[in-house]
Amino acid sequence: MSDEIRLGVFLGFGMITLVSGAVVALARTIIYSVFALLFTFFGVAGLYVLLHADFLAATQVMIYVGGILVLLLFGVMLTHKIATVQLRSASMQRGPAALICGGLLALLLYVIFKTPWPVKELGPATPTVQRIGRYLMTDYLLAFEVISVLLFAVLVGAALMARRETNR
Amino acid sequence: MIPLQGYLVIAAVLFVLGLFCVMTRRNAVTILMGIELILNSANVNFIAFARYCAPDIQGHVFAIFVIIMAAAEAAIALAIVLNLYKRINSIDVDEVDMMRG
Amino acid sequence: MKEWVDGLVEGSSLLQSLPIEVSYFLAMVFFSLVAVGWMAICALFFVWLERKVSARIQSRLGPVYVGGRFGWAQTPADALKLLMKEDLVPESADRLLFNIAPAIAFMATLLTFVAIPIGNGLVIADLDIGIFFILAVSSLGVIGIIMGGWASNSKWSLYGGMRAASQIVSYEIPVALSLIGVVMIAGTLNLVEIGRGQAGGIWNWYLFKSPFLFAAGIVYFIAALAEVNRTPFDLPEAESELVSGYNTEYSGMKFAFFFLAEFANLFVISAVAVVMFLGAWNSFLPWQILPGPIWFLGKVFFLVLVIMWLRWTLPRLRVDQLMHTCWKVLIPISMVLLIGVGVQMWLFPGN
Amino acid sequence: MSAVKKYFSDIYNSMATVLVGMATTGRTAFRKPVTLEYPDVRWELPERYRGILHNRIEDCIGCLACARACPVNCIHIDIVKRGKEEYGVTSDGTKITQWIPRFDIDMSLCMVCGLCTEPCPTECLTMTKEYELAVHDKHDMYLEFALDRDKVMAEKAEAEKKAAKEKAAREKAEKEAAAKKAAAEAEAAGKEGAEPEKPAADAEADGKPGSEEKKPDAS
Repeated sequence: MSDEIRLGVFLGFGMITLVSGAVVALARTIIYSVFALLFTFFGVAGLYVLLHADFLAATQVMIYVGGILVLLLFGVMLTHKIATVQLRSASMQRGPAALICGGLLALLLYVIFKTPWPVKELGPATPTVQRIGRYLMTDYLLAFEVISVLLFAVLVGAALMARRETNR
Repeated sequence: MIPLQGYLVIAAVLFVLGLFCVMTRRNAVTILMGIELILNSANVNFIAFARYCAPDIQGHVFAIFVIIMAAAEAAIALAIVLNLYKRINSIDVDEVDMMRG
Repeated sequence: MKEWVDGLVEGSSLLQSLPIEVSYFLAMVFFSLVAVGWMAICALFFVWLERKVSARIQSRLGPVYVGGRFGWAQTPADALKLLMKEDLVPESADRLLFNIAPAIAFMATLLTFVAIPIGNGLVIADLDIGIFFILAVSSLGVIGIIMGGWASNSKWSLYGGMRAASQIVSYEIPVALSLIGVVMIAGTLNLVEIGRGQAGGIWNWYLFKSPFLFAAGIVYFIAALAEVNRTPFDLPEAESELVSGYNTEYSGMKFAFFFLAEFANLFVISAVAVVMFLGAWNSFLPWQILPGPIWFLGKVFFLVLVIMWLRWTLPRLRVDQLMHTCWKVLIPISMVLLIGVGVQMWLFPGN
Repeated sequence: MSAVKKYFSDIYNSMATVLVGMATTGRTAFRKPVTLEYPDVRWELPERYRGILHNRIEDCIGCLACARACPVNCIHIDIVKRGKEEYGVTSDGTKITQWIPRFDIDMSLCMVCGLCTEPCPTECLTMTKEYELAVHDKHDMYLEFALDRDKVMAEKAEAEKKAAKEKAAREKAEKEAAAKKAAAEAEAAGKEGAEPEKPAADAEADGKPGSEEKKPDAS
């Protein structure tokens, strides 16, 4: 693919990501936020693909869309009166928040464009799965094990917390 | 040729949107969504740096850890939210003031 | 796809005069259309087959009129009817989400078609993460189902959507765990590589490579049935309880999208089972007698037939039985099988 | 221990019973279908199938036996006595002494019990094998047999006349054929004896040219 196409695809995914992210942050109807999050995740997955991180893109879709988004939907639907379509989500302190966020964004942009990033020569796309696996099993084995223990704890904890307390 | 800055800008805007979401919303689930946005922006940065600056793809490994963390966080947070809803029949975080003493 | 386009461009002077981007774009459009057409053909054929199989099992005749022999034109006629029907949107529905939902459900299935190899190298996108990609995008369908269920603003649809969510998210785990065993033995996620690894006779098929993988294949089959809402796990669209669940309020074209995706999913799960366990496009003899796609489609066809056979044999499970089956039976078993595969690889390296 | 045992036996049972069920349905799949392609292929109806009622009005003598037998009173008959004057003769020879201006059967009331056909002396009221009782208009369920009685009678008379004519024609033709045959035999046997008969037969055939054409109609 040539650079123009690549740039066009990048801009497309970037727009999807940012517009749907804005919908997530600003939508009045909570369910719109959740479904906009779907497109944000997708846009980010597209960016991953452009960055030659295909495994990450698939992980993103699988865990965020297939797992977390469904969980969030459950959260919304179990904690609201879902018989009506309108699920309002109040937002407050918009002014100060916008001020702080705008300032932060300006600061970040300043940093991004002023820092001389040590950009290396970009190589061709290489398969990532094997290298990720090697890193997980060698350099980051401890982190891997810790995070698996964490996941196990989360599994048990979430099940324990969310269950109906019938035995009390 | 897409410059590194392109990805960084997208990540920054995404981060700010997530922050805005967390700051303004009072609904626990929506706050959770804001946190997911922030984590995603961090991930985009990881991957972009892994592609443009790092010698190898350690960034991917970190991104995977972040995704796992996000999943764990979402599961626990939603368990908490459900519990909250059962107790005070609301998930407005301002109404959770039982621990004031 | 890239190699294919490059080869075509080199062979044709007309294409060489065009910019290479245009060729790629045309190839993309072409392959998208191929995927859509393939999916539609599969779905239409399976709908017809399902009607015939159910008819035979119930000692009926099934469709016989439309299109001469065996009523083969019944489903095209039905599809035409659906397309020409009025597109109803319930008044109190959430119009935007209601319209998006079928597209998402359809897209999730369509994307999986891109990565399924029907022959040695015959695949639209030869992805390094093949099976992982399929698992990832097939989990998208549930979002479309929940969206449709919620946006319909009908209680039946909402129940269907919630059931679909809990069921599909749960059953994704045994599906993935049972496939990981094969990935471990094959040493790759690439579906074409996995298929190539099973050449040379039935004893090289991963299903028969190890007892653990045999059991994993059965676990996969059961869990995959649940993941695409087939009987006996069709709770999200249980007609007798939920008035067909999440698609209660849908009609016309949008319903056709849901329906198409559902039947195309049959092909997807069967194709994944064939590629991962049943030797993909390889014949069961050490030498290839017929072309690969014929073997592949034959095996897929057989599995789809078995799925339909199961559907018209078994009654629907209860919700608690469904969850019990997943969390207390399939997941522990698939985990044990995974460990078993690992132990086997450790004890007999290089086998 | 028993819980563990139950867990595994449950798994075994579920797999085994699924296979049993599939064997059953698989066997059924290769059975001959019990359904038919209905509008094209029809059922072989039993001999005494009770479908919609039909009255051959030309044989009806207006005895009211059917109306009395009907448990739901769906048969309405009006009769007008005509004294000794004969109105006609049924096909089995019974004399019709009454004019029947009305013979109506309300099939929407009829419960298709068949009791009315039992006492009919001339067996003109019968149950057909027609089982498609659905009509577009509910008034179509009200069958009025007497309306076309006169027409039927006229047709019957016409048919009788025709039959008589045909019979005559046929007899004539037979006679002619016999004569011809006899003539041929006579000719074959010898020249004498056949001579006087031949011209008569020719004259007869010339005098009635219509009789030859009518013959195919009768068949």
